[in-house]
Amino acid sequence: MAEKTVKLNEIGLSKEDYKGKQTTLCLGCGHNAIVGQIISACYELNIPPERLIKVSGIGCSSKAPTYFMNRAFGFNGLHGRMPSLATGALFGDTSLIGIGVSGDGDTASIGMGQFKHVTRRNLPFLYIVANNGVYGLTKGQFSATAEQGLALKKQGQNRYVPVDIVWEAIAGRASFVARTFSGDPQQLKALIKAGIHHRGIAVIDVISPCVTFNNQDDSFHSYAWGKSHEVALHELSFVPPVRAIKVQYEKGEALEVPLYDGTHIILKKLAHDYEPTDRANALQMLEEANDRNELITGLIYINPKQKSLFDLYDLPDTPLNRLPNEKLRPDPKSLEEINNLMF
Amino acid sequence: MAEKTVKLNEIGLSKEDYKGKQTTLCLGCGHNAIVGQIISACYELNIPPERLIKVSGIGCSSKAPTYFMNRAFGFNGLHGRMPSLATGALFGDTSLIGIGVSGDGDTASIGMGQFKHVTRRNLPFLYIVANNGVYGLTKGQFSATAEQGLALKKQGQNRYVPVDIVWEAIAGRASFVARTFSGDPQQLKALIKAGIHHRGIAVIDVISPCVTFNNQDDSFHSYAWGKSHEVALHELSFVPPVRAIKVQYEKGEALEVPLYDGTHIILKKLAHDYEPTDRANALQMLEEANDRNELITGLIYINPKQKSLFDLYDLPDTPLNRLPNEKLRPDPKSLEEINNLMF
Amino acid sequence: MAKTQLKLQTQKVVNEFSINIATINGSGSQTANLTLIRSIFKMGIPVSGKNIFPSNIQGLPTWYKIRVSQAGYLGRSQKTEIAVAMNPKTFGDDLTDLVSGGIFLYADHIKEPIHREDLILCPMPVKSIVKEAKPPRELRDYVANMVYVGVLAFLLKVQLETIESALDFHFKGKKGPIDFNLSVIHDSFHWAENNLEIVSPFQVQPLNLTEGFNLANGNTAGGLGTIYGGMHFVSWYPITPATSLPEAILEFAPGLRKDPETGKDTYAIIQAEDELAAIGMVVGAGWAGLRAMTATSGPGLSLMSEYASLAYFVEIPVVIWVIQRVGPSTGLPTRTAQGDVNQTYYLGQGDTRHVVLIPGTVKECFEFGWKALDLAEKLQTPIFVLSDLDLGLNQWMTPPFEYPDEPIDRGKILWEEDLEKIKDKWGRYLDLDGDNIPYRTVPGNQHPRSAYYARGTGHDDFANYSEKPEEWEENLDRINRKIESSRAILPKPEITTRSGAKSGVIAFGSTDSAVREACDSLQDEGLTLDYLRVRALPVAAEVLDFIREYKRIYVVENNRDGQMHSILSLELPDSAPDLVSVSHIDGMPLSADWIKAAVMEEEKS
Amino acid sequence: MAKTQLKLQTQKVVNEFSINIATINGSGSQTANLTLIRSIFKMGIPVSGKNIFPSNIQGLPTWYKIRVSQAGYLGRSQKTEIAVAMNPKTFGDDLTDLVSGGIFLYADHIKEPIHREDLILCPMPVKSIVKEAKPPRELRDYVANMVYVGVLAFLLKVQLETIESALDFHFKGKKGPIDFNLSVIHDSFHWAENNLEIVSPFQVQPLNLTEGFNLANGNTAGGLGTIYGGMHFVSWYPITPATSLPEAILEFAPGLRKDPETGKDTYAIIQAEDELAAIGMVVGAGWAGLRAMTATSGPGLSLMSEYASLAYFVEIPVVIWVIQRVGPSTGLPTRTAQGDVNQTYYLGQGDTRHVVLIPGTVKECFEFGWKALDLAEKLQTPIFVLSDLDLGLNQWMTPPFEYPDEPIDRGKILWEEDLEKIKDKWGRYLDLDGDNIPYRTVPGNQHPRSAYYARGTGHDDFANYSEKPEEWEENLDRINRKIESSRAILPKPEITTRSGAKSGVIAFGSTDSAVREACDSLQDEGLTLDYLRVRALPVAAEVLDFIREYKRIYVVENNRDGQMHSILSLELPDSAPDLVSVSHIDGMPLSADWIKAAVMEEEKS
Ligand SMILES: Cc1ncc(C[n+]2csc(CCOP(=O)(O)OP(=O)(O)O)c2C)c(N)n1
Ligand SMILES: Cc1ncc(C[n+]2csc(CCOP(=O)(O)OP(=O)(O)O)c2C)c(N)n1
Ligand code: SF4
Ligand code: SF4
Ligand SMILES: [Mg+2]
Ligand SMILES: [Mg+2]
Repeated sequence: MAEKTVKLNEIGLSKEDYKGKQTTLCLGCGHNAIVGQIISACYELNIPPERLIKVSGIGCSSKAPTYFMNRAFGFNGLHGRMPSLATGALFGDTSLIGIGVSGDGDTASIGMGQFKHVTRRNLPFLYIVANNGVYGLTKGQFSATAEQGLALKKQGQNRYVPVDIVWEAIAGRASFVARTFSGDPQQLKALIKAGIHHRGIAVIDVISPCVTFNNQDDSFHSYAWGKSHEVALHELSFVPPVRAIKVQYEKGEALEVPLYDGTHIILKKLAHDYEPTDRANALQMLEEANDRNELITGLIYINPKQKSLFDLYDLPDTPLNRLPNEKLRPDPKSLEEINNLMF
Repeated sequence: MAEKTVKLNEIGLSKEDYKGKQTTLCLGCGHNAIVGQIISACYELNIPPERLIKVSGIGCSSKAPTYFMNRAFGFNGLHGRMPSLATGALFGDTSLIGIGVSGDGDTASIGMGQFKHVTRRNLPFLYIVANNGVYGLTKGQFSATAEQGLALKKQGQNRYVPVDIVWEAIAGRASFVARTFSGDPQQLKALIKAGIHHRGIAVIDVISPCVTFNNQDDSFHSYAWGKSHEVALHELSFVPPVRAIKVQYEKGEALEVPLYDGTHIILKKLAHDYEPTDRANALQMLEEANDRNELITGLIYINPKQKSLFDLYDLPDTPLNRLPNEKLRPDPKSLEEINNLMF
Repeated sequence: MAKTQLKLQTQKVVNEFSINIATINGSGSQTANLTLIRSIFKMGIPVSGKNIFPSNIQGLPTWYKIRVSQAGYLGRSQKTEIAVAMNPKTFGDDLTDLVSGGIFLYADHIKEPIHREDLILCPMPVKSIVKEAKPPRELRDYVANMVYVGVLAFLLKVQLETIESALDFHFKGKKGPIDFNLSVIHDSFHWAENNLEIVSPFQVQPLNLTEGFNLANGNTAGGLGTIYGGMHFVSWYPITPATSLPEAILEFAPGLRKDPETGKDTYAIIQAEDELAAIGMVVGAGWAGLRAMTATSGPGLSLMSEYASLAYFVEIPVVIWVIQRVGPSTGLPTRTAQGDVNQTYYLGQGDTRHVVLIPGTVKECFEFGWKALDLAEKLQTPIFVLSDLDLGLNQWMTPPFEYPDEPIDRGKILWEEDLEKIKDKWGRYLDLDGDNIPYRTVPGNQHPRSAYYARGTGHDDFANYSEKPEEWEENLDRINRKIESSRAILPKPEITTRSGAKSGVIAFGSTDSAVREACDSLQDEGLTLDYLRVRALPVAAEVLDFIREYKRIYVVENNRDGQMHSILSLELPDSAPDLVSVSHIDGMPLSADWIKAAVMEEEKS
Repeated sequence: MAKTQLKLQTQKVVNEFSINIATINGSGSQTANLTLIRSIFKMGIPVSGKNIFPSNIQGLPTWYKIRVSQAGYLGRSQKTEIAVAMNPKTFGDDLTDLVSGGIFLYADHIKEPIHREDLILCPMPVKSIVKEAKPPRELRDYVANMVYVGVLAFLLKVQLETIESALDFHFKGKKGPIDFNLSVIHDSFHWAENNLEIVSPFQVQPLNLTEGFNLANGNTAGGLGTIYGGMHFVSWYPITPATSLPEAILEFAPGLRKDPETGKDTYAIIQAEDELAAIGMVVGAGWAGLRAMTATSGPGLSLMSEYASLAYFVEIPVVIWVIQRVGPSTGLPTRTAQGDVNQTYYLGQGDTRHVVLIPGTVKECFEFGWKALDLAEKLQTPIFVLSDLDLGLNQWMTPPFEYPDEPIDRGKILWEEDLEKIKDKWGRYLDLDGDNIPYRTVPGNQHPRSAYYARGTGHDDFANYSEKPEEWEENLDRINRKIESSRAILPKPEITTRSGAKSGVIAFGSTDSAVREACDSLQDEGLTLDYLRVRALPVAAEVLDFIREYKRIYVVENNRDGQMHSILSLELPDSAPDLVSVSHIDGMPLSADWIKAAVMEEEKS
């Protein structure tokens, strides 16, 4: 009996049900790892694919949504303008889960403006930046996150200081900001789960090497550099609703961050004794790590209490896109009154 | 003899020579104060008007350049896109001084992307944001810097958390970041002078009340609020080249910041004992001030050493726009070689 | 002074003249001007008011041009019979603009030279009257404007009770301001009564021609039409002269669009960070099954190009109002034009051609407001509604807004149960009905076969990525046929015929009343013209028939290059030579006089 | 197998056939393909190569289509005589596309069914040959492609020494790679020699028709032309297929544009954060007296609309290269089209109409590269150079680039001493010479009267803000006259006449060779056509004369709506009915066969 052999999650779906089209990204592209962890995370979180929408801008990274969850609605929008697309789309049915995959060019170069404004509005949305320091799809020009001095074929040396997406997200008042690495699948998956359950914008800056154009061992966005310089802030795990636990602060213990829906993020402390709840402190920590030439990964800032965009509106429980016509058009009497309001 | 009565600066120009057209801004508009201090600063710095270019985007604030220095070239560009215009223009003659006046809408709403990228490139440019929390020229809608909960005619209540221009400038790696207040002309003038002499981008976020649309006493961008909540970080003055002085750090003393051209900024310490040289620390300070509900003003961050955009190029001393034609077109021989390079 | 006056007595002109009121913006003359035009309107006399204002908030010259016309000509008149000069800066020009025999009212504290002998001069002791009234400091300038209201009331014989009801309306019945302003108006009226020896040749006499009409502007109407069209989602970025349209929605939606059951909002409005985001949001919303709209003007329209091209190609319903102002570039932000016809029609890269509705009256702004939302979802494509500053911001006489005569049309949306029925035949871009309009599903649909992946890149009938030449071409041709098919369902042109007309006029939008006036007076000159007003692009068959019918057709428009003339020329190459472009742009609404002169010029050649 | 072959012997075809090489992108077939086409070129035989690639970096189907034609027909051919199938995914299609009697080469490890009987089949033992060669791991796939080079060399009789020189060029003389690849090619050649019983009916024979020609692509030429045009400033944002133009500048400028005296760069290049910034930077630079250029494609062009409208109105010289790809929207980013003619010509809100140069050959890309910079400063307006993917990225036979035959023209710039001369008469927008082109000053000018305030809003002749109707209209009309006057100085059309032609063809850009080929074969069908290639907009008088001359003119273009056809129809309403649009778009370069068929179809009707 075939069924037996297929593992199913609590809603009776197999991993297959979470897959998308065959990837057309390069062999070994960091973005493939992100796709894989999104699939696992959603499978393990028992998310019905139809309850999720996936969006992106333009770039190799922005192709990622094609490769997971065929049964979810998706929109591959315009370069740098995924945030506005996602904002409008989620108003259609605010109960849906929104996942976006963007690139460093898509977010930090052309997309900077929309990125900052979507974080500011705290749209409930998982915003993944597949950050490789280059424009992959246009064949290897510097993106805004490329480190100063980086040398690439045809492009010479990068003149400018890089944009730090985590700094920008925090300055932009994102309520959930993390950094991780395609080479650290466990942490990546845990962060994706937490991000999905966070009510508000969850920005995950994933260092995701471009093996074709920017994977030189000494380049900041390469596998080699990541592997040898990654320092995890904590051992991170996501737990579905459990008995409420008081957050404790003694050293060595785990820090538990409760999310709005009763789920928790558990941060088991490692080398650093770090609490991701203070914006300025987070940046301080990053500066120091920079000086130590470390690639800090983990949950860098979170504020589960910040009102999400939809908390700021007074929308009905029925999704707007399912409201019956009679609820959309005021009655004739009201128009008479309006006409009387005119002079 | 009339001459006698006219005061002249060291290059023999009178204040008149630094004036522009008659202002058409509202009576009492904070932007007028900015115009006034730009005029005074440039007069006192003995800047030949022809050595300066003034640019802006669109907005009441962006009209400001019309009202100072008729003898300087100016360009009133597109909404939110002053930075790109300024970048291209200054390449024409990198020895010119560039001053830009933008608004909070022009910079923090539509202009966010270009603002972040011009700070990152560290263009030698004085970037003044006349920040009033509203769109003045379009008659009083919320701008991205309007505080959450602010109520305005026709607009209802502002839902979103504000963009903090100083936070953004620092996150964006601007090398000179200040905040001041139209109601504090002395500090404003000193900062303008320092900004002009800083080799790199100098962002000054000037709280500049819109008396017509957003000057309610309890509104963050009003005169009343500013006057009652301003806390100066230091007493700031700008001094032309003097005998080199070692920077001293004992309390109570003045902190001297030397700029690339031998001029100095002197920061006489006040209540706070603050050094504007650490990005994360600056943000920490701002957070605390926020909690105390203070309007912190002064020089918040500076890094005089950061390479400016033009330091990253290898341009001739002759301005590009004055290069003789023969320097622009390679000789015929070279083209033969090129043709031979083709298959 | 009196003597000069008497010599000037021209014979009485009733209900046919224009008043030009010159003030300084930010000085609060708006209330005075509205009071004046409303009082005249209340007297049953057709009247229109046009605000000629600067791109600035306070201190620059502003004019308010009131046209009184019992003949019902409410377009801009080039002539001014009465001038009110409150602004020293423009005193000279205001003086020269007056017709000979006109009345020149001015605040007597303005000490500018007056050279003309052929006018009825009327200095007004504004300051002293205001002083008498003892207004609170901050109200002083503002009240000063009531003085000319009073003086004009006396000269033109405007009924004081209509003035009262105008103020009552303006101040929503608040007794304080009503009485105070009224008293100033009375004082001024009596001053005039007691001190003016002049008799105005221009007067108003009560009629009943405004019964069943309101005074309103197109942007308010458009906003209301959008609300009654069942809009779900509005994203916008402020820009003159479009701003007041979304602001009308902000004002009226809360009262009209709360779900009585739940008390919740049945819509959402978001002010975007710019137009790139505004269009991105409405496209996202339209994709997600929301009736979404945005409004902008030329500069913002440029920023919307790329997403418009995507929406056309991905087939997403959105409504985009374009309130035209003078371009190119930032141009004259507070002046009117019809210069974005081309850009709107072809907006975006590649072979795009959009559906454009063109209201010509305030009533149509309301009507197209709701129709656009239906058409967008029916055709699954962006619908542009092309208006302009003159129609959008100025005061027009209009019949009451009519309740939609058709139910809301959501177009071909498939929900779970629908998908069950059509089984696996469905594909997002599969033309099941042979009408070039495929069926669509929207996010939230829980059917396992409902999802598809939208993209601006090439795709097959099932929305799969495709670079196949034939698939690209078939798809793009189908979209073109879809747009072509809209000709049959878009608003038909409005045609006015006269017996014996050999030539015709084609116009569109806000120039309607000026064109009608021009046609009348050309008739007097012996040139009979039939008139067609285009109300949508691509044009209906009726437009083509009309063009074929005449040996010569004047295409009148308020732009430099004759953009509509070009569009029509391409529709019928054989008739192209018969189409004569009559266009110009200087920031002012076209006047009947200009149109007439231009046409007669062409007739000569 | 041999038997089938012999039965198929068709008679010999020399130097007139096409090879379609199907591989997987990222597998390094580019080197093999270039080697092949260069060797044939070296043999003196006209040849062209077109890369049909996906919008993706690795793993998807790619085709390289080589056309050998001693007749010099180098546009895309619809027929394929020889197919090389290295990609299992497209094996079937590649098989069906072959003409009957064609040769089908394929890697013998691909085990796909082969149904056709009418082909010469040639399985190649790719793996074993590669194995023999013992390449380093990472080079394996890459080397595999050399196998078909060797086998084709044998079948077509390509000279091994020309292959050697092709490799020598490719690897810039580096012995290692040259020898290694050569050895694989030899091995394959000998394998074929010893194992193939088939004789190819298609062969190459040495000629001397490529002497004095190079192989190059349009983007490299455009970049070099820009460098020789004295460009000061480039700002750009990557986008296919424009990217390689700025990248050519990045590659060549350092060697060509260092000031020998100071050793400094006489130019600056900056990669902007997006196209909004790229255009903003070049506009700022153009204003500041720099010869500035940017390059983009459809989506980026949309983002440049607003600043383009400003540059037109403020009269700022900039050069904008538009390398067209398939739209609307993101469309087919790696496929060619001519669908942005309209958007480019009218880019921006309001009444804008731009000057557009349209190169049709690689040589013209170089020429227009420098000319555009002169014209921009001469006319003080944006100059667009409209190319496309086919011309920009593919390999074309071209005569060497010609050194500019005119000195650099900076247009009417006034420096300190110039201002001294003309005293106070100067105003930025004052038309001193009556040629509609005012004089300009640029920042850095130290003359106290040099400064002016540039703005996208209304202004008078002295650049002061103005909302005056007449000043607005006069200024905008002057700008229009300026653009009109450019007709006389822009590149003239290229006209090819044949005796007895009653009809004509008009085309532009990359379709040139396909159109010429079509004209020849239409001639054989008895239809004689004169041919005009438009090289600039607005069009020259010669274009209008040409149109007037024939009772029927076909306008051939690679887009859906016949955009050039529209533009020409508007130029001459009386001739509009004579203009027949022949257009389509599917991502492929137009072929002579398609053009011929389409024209003959029209002739029937
Ligand atoms: C408006 C616009 N400009 C330029 C492009 C070309 N383009 C496509 S993807 C891309 C950059 C992608 O870089 P990134 O976002 O880092 O994604 P990656 O490919 O590196 O994963 C660019 C510039 C485009 N599609 N649209
Ligand atoms: C592309 C574009 N969109 C919208 C506008 C309309 N507009 C003009 S000024 C302005 C806002 C100005 O606000 P701010 O920058 O804060 O300047 P302020 O007037 O408050 O000083 C807007 C939205 C425009 N000119 N261009
Ligand atoms: S080019 Fe780089 S980013 Fe794109 S798919 Fe390949 S590895 Fe990934
Ligand atoms: S509206 Fe506001 S910002 Fe504009 S000029 Fe007046 S006070 Fe200043
Ligand atoms: Mg990238
Ligand atoms: Mg503001």
